Amino acid sequence: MAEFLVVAAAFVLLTVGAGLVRILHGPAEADRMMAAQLLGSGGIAVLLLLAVAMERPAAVDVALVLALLAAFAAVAFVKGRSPSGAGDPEA
Amino acid sequence: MTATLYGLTGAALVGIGLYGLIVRRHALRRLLAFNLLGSGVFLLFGAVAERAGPGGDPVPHAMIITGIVVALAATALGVALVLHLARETGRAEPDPPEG
Amino acid sequence: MPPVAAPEAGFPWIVLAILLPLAGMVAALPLGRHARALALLLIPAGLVVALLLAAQVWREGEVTYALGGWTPPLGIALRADGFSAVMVVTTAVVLLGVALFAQSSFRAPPGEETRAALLFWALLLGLWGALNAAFLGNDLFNLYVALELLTLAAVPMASLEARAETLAAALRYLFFALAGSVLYLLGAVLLYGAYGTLDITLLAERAGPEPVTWAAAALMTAGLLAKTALFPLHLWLPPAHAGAPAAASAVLSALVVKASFFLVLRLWFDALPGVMTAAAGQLLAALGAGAILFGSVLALHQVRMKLLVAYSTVAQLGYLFLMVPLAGGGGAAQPWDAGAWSGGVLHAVSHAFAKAAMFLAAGLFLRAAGHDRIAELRGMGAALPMVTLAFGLAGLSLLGLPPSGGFIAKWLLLTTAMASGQWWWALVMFAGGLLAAGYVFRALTPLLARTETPVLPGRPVPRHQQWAVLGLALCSVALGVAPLMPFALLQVGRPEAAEEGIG
Amino acid sequence: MTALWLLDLCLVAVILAVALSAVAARDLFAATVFFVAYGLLIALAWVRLDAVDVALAEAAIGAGLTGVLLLGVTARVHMEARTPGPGRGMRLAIGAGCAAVSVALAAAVLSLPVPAPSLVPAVEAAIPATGLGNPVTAVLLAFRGYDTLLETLVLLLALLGVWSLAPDRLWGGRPGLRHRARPEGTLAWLGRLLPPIGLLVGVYVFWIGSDQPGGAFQAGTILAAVWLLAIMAGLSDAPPVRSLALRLVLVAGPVVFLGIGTAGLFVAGAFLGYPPAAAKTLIVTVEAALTLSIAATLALLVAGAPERAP
Amino acid sequence: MRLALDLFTILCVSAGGVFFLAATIGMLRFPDTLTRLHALTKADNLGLGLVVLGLLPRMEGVAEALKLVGIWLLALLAAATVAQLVARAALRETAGQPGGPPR
Amino acid sequence: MRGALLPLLVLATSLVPAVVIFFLSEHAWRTRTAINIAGAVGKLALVAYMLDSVAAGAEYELRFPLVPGLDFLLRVDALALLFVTLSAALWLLTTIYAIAYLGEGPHQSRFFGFFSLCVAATTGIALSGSLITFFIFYELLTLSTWPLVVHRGDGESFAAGRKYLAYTLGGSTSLLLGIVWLEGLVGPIEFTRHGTLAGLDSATLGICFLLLVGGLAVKAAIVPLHAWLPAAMVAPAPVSALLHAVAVVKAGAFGILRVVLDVFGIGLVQAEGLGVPLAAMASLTILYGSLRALAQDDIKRRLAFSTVSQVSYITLGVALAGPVAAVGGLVHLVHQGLMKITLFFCAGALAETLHIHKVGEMDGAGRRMPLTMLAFSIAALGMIGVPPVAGFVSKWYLGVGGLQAGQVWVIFVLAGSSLLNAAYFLPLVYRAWFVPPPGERAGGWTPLLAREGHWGLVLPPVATAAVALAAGLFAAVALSPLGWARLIVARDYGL
Repeated sequence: MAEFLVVAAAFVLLTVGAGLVRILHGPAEADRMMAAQLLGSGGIAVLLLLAVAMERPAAVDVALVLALLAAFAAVAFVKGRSPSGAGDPEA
Repeated sequence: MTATLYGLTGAALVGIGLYGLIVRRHALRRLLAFNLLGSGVFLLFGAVAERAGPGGDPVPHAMIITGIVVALAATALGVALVLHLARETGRAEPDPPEG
Repeated sequence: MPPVAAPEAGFPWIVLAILLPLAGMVAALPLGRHARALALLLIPAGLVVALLLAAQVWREGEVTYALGGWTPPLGIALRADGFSAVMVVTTAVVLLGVALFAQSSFRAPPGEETRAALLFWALLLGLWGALNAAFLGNDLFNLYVALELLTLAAVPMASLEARAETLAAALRYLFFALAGSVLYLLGAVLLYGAYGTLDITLLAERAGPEPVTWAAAALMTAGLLAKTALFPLHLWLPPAHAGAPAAASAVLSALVVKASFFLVLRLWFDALPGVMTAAAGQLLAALGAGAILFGSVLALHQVRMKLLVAYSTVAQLGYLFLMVPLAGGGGAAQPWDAGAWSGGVLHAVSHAFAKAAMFLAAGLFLRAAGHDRIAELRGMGAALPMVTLAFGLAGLSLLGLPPSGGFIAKWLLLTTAMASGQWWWALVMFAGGLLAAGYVFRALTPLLARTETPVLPGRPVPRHQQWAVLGLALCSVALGVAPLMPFALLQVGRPEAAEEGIG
Repeated sequence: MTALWLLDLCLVAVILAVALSAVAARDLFAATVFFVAYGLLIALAWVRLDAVDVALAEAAIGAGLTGVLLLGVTARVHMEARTPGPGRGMRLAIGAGCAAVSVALAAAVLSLPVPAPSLVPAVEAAIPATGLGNPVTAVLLAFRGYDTLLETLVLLLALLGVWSLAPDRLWGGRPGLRHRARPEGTLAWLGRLLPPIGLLVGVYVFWIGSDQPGGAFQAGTILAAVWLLAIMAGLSDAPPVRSLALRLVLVAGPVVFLGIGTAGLFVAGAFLGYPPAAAKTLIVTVEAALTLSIAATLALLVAGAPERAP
Repeated sequence: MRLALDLFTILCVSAGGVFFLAATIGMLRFPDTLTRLHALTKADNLGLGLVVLGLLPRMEGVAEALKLVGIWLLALLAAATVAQLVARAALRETAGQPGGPPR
Repeated sequence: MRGALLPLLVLATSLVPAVVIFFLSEHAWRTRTAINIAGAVGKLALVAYMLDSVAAGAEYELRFPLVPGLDFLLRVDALALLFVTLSAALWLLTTIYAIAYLGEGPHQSRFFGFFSLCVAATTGIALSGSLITFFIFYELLTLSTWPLVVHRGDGESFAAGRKYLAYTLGGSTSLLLGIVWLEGLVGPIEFTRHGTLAGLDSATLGICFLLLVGGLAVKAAIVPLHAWLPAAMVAPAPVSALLHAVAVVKAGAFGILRVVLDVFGIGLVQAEGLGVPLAAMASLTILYGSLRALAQDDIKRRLAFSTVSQVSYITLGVALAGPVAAVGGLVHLVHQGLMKITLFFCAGALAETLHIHKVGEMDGAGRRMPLTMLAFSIAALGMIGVPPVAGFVSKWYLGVGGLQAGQVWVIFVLAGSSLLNAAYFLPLVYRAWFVPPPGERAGGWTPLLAREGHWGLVLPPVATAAVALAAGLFAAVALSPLGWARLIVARDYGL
């Protein structure tokens, strides 16, 4: 079973990793940002799979932190793109 | 086995970071490169700790955490400096213009 | 292994020497506008602690202290030998002079807190604590943290005036310093991987001449050299040191670069005594020689006084590295090692005093004239005779001419160079001395020039600042008159590679 | 287990590719995003290296703070470098040099002795005296507490350094710009929802830290991140730098650490020593104060120098 | 029982993997920013959800399982808000460009 | 070895005034003068006290370890006392002269501070008991002289100052290299009789000798290392006196004496054949300096080249490596000082009072300033070697010494230089006394002294001229310079 989970983890990792090509190509900054976001979800999945496969329950906490902070980079990004750098991104 | 692989990765990252630090001119790029370099060192240290057996050696782990936080502090200072430099001069590189 | 608190004989001055400034830095933040008063209180107290520590080392020999009662390799030990004690005392004395100088320039209006007044004193205390931590640490990783502490205190000091060029200089300084500490850490990691400890004393027992150790030593040395600004890694130093406020420049140039130099010696002589090869020693010295010649020539070409002084630091740092092959790095112990060891360290100390005095003097000229273009400082000697005298005396020490600490240091290095048959380093020192004469007198000449009308300082220069400058310069001269006590203190716990005595 | 080996290979390959891209990418923003992605991948690597404590710290810093710090600044510093970098030949030479460093390091890694020397037995022997279950916390707070003390001071100094860049007339003011977001918007909603959860997670990570992976640094980082989120969502404002309360929070950790450390001088016979009976209580006290200070310091480090008059 | 649970895990995790693959393909192949965003936020959260679901039976206690679900919820929350915010940023950025919305 | 404090006290009599004066206000004229004179008188008194006991064979020594292998060593032997006595006496007179000369000029505290420091350094040079102590004071002298050379603060002074530094620091480097080399081989070198270097091979000895003497030759102004000296003439007259008679040039010559007599020892110098080349260089300098002096129109420059020439008599004396010649060299150390300082005092007074700078302007100076010119004439005749002035004694001993050493050519050098001396000094004396002053037909008889300048400018040259005369007349007395020089040589040769 553990073997399977690890293989699955490797698969997810490779998949989302391939998605990172988008960072290179863009063209919009939003595209680049999204690729990182995809890696975030993928990373959480990999961590969970690993936590079970390696029997390291503490790794779940790492996933928890990742999930909690998943939106941060994107928020900082959209904030930076607002006209003043600190204004309302939804304006 | 794992330890060696990550150790080698750390070694490679050190080279990559060093290259970026030397070749890049933009201060933010240099800060990124510095962080890559640093994390390569930490990874190497992690590999060293992993060799101690299952669970790893906690002493390097503690040192790595210290190192990561220190690197963050330095990066924050660097970013603040770049920000003010760019605001004052419109340039984001510390080297004097050539010629 | 429960806490093996083997309480050391006597009071732990060694802990207090680090704690006092750092606690001061922490307290400075909430104290706000009283930070200056706190610093002015702590610095004399710190000098007393430093002297007591030196006395302890003098009486009882090397002092070690296992923090928290956890002995190495698990815990961290502090260690003070003669070398550390000398450096700790030097630091305290220089800081006392600088504080005396700065107490009026970094002073907030009553009842108010200003940026520079708070931050200067807080950073100064932090810097001081970092220096003492670096001089007294006996664990390579802990020394890494101390180095970072030093960097993060020093870089803001260099850009305290927050002008465009100081920002760029500080950023460049930061990059060099960070790259340096990362390389240093990398070496430490390899050592841990190979020997399972980073305690210097234990490493000395375990480390042998193997490829891993060489790689580690090379990386750590390269990192430390970048922080010491040894040629050709000196590029960051002149703009950073010249752009800072005078008091900050003095501390940066006199002390901060010495900390990483100190660690180079710790590494080669204490941690890895059996590892260094003769070729490595010669290479370090060759870089030192390059620094002496290159730095001096550049100093000769500077138009601004502060840059001239900064380039002279680049040059003077070179001498420090000449001591490595002379003091027995990379070879069996020789009868002259002690002389070279003491010569190098005395040079570091006397340069600290002299350079602090020079930067402070340059700051006063800048203040009085409103600029520091050397050619236009004509007649300043008559306006500020005491400062000019101090500048001259400090220059004397840089030239290595008697009677000054610089002379004794150079004499020891020269005689050991000849005695060990490495006469080529002696030639470099001679050439360096002549070049130094060139730039020191180039700076002095306009000061002494007579002008049609007496020059009056644009802004008054307080008496106490002049005394501070003169005091530091006199310290550097006094070291040439009475070096015996520091010399003897230096022999306490001197590393084996440099054992035996001359004469 | 060969599957793990496969996973390691994949992870290492992706890490190296991302690192290379972060250095090589032409676009500054792309490089920054690569770096954010890199931080996340490295957190995975730490789990693989059995260093969950480190993974937690890396995740919190990499995903939370570095992202905010760097992505925020790329928007404000968008100019490209004007000085041309080294020419092609020079770049090749530098690249070769760096590769040589890597190869030498790799050789050094391969030549490390077997069995690996380690301090595991020493830690196992000493940890009962601390009453802790997490050896990393024991190292950080007890065996090498001095390092940790200095490290908190590094943070404080870095903050002073950042503040030192403020213009004199704005001294004492609030860091960064005032953030705004429409009250009914998505951002404000997130800003209201996440901080309580983040607080909970932070306290949890701090609390389990004495026995399981976690601790003051990780918790402090998480708390700093959620505070920053609240600031970015316009729900709270960064406190003015002159505020005494803020300053007391900033120094609380170091002060408590120094205080208990000094007390150790008299009670346990050594500076930073703990009497075994009270060790755990004291350590947790220190950790609590540290968490608070670290959170405040990190958040303000990212927030930057004062930009608004007090 | 144990076999059934294993089978459940394998099924869910595999499906999750497929969704991640889909998300990536969408990310790489879709023509413009907004459609890519579309593909991404839906697919990867579904993928993560399936992985979480597959792992739930392997948790040691209820608390652990709840933590797992919590993680998924947090990720969902993040994805939802990020999609909103990034979409707006993308709109602003690409406005007026060929292939983008009118300014 | 008694009275270890005595050498220190002698040093302090000028060192302490130097330090105190630096911190005096520019206007504290009286205090400054009092301190200066008190220091000078005090030093003379101490020296006089020591003369007697040293003559009786006593030596004073002060040893103070700086670092292992580097002792600070002061020792008063006969040779030291010869030089100290000269510089102490001349310092007192120069101080009096300088106070009068500078009047109300600016930067006086700086001037007198460095002036005293120079004398302190010279005293230290004289009293040094080891090579390294000698070097310390030698460098102190270099550095404390520079501010005096550039005292006027104009472009010309700084050019001269630069030249001075370039030469002297180059010389010091060579000197230090030689010291370091030798001490690296044999350990600390003290000035004990008959040298300590016997064990070394010829090549090393030769190179070290070259380095040491070459370094010292800069200050001793031996050709071709002399160019700084004429350039330094831009300095005020008291500084010239200091450079030429009291301190700098003398320090170089004295150093050569020490190296030949007490480091290598005359025996070794002779055995290694090091003396003859040195003597040749000295002779060359004597002739070259005289020739150049002949060509100078400016009085001070003429005197400067004359110094170049005259100082090398000292070197010539010891280089010939015979006892009689050595006596000649040693005694000339004193005699040249006395005569040359007289000449400079007079030249300064002429320039100050009558604004005479060129040879052509000397007409009738003797009538306008008879006392000054009388002193000038005595000194000039002494320089030429006319008996009974002191210069004759030196030349006599040198000539006899040359013959005794088998170097007959020395006679020709001496004769030639004397002729040249006469050629460039006699016209000055002639014009002063026998050519009427230009445009002074009218004007009645004024009292003798009223025609002179400030008394402080007159007394010193008259005094030194008188002493120079006396040194020649009473050369046979035991405590005369000649007597003392013979004592030194007798002790050195163990006679």
